[in-house]
Amino acid sequence: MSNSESNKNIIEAALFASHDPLTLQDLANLFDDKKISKNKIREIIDELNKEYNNRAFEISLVASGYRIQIREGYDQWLSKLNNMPSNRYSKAFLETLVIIAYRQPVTRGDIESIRGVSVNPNIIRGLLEREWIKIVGHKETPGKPELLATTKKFLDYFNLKNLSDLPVIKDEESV
Amino acid sequence: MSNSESNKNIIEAALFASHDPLTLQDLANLFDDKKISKNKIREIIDELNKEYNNRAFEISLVASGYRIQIREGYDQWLSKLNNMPSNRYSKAFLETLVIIAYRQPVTRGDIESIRGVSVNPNIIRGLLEREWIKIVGHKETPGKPELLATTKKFLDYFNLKNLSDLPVIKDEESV
Amino acid sequence: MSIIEDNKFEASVKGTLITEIPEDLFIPPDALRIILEEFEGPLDLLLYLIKKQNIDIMDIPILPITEQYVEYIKMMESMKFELASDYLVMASTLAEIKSRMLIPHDDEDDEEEDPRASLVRRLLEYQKYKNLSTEIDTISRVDRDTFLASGIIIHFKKKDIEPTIEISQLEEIFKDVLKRADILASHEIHSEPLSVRERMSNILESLTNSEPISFIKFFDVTEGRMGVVVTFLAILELVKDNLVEILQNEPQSIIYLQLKQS
Repeated sequence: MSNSESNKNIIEAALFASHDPLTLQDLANLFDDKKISKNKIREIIDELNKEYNNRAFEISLVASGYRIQIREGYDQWLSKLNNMPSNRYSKAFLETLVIIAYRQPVTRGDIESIRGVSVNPNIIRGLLEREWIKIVGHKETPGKPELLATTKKFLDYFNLKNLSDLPVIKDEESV
Repeated sequence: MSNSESNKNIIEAALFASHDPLTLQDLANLFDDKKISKNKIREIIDELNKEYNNRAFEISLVASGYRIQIREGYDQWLSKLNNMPSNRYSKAFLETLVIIAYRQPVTRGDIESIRGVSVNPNIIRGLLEREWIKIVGHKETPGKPELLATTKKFLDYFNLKNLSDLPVIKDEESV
Repeated sequence: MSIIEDNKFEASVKGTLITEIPEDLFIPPDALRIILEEFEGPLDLLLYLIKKQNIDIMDIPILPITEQYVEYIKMMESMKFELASDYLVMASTLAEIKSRMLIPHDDEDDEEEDPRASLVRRLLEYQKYKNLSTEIDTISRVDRDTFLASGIIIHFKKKDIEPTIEISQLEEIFKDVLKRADILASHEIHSEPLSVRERMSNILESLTNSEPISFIKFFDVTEGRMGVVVTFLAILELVKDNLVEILQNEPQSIIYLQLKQS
């Protein structure tokens, strides 16, 4: 396709479109043929952040990489939105959670094959945001999918001391 | 808190923070005390879109409202991100969806008689879970089968504003 | 029209005579399997057979098409496909049309419909949606052609995002009940693990022929935390299986369970 998209815009598109933070390596991988150095990418990110000076968002660096964040001060306004993320638990949300709890560590693919429908990325994101689940590693299969598991916060939420406090489910009737 | 955030930036923040498209009414509700008209909000959206001229994203209007999306043309780059949700659908899935979209409201029986095979319950479930379809009532025939119809979310997904934007049916077509 | 001679068939296709089963019936088993798996049902298979031979859909040579159709479903069976009964129903429909075609036809009797007419209508109808489904597959869509852009709000106060819709309250209640269960836990004698399935059956049983029952009534705090968790999972399972639905008239009001209305 066209090459009219600048490297800067490609990085911008990736950061805004990605559901998870992106590392410099993730961003460098977008340009496999062009070989752009991580330093160059860091420069581009700085440049973008300067351009976002008057915007309500910025690129920020967190533990797992770069992501787009709404600047401080807007939360008071946004709390009026009634469709803010995670203001309800759907059936799909609870089912996904239950599968992660019982089958951990699991990949998205595992969840898909148990539920028979593809996993909504917003659900995983919502669970991660709530810190009920975390990424505990990567499966050694093609694509190295992330392995998901529940957290202590999840147990706290349900007043459980440890996972074995969850009801025992026999294999034939597993979740 | 401070009032340093401009109306424009508040609208911008809301559009980027919301997981669902926002209507003019949703956006107007952010300013309940200030009373900003929908026309004014529409102007601000146009203004923002002008400022996004060199950006990889834009504000676009779909069936359920305004949302920010990455411009077309970045798919070749973004497909390299490994946390992108899968977006390939089986023939059965698409055929079922299309029949519901064009013949709504329909029952499972209607879909079966058009396709000549029984409906896979996972497909209906997947469509309901994605909220691309909903149950709009029950047919007054034995068994009172559910009547299915598409939702705004379905239109949003395909970047459509309303059902009439769907491709036109060509009635007489030879094999 | 077509006639059968020994085990071969002849079909006149727009003037061209075809006298043998096309070669592409004999393709490597693996490839064949993939082709067979691709069919969305008997109508799809028939459309494929018609298209493959460039036959006019308005004038289908029923005899050879029926034979090929039967050939294909035999292959599917031999490959241990779980053949949907729909395929067999179509086979008998074709056989019926075939026999009606063989009945001497009185040319002056215009009122009798071509035995193939109803099948042709179904094929055209199905084809219309099949075409639309490939067309809709090309429309610019989210996560393939365009992507949603978003930013994260991290300064959001916990209170503001506290869920307000029924399921969340359901969990609030769940927490509540767990706490009460904790208080009573000392009375609990260690019992065998309770079965979620068993609990599902019990809940279904009590909802059968009953008015909606308050959600909280299903929790017996004397069973301890384990019993409460089992009940909760059982309810989730029942909701997931579309057997039971959760009702609530307005936020904060009492939550009821009732059997899913079929």
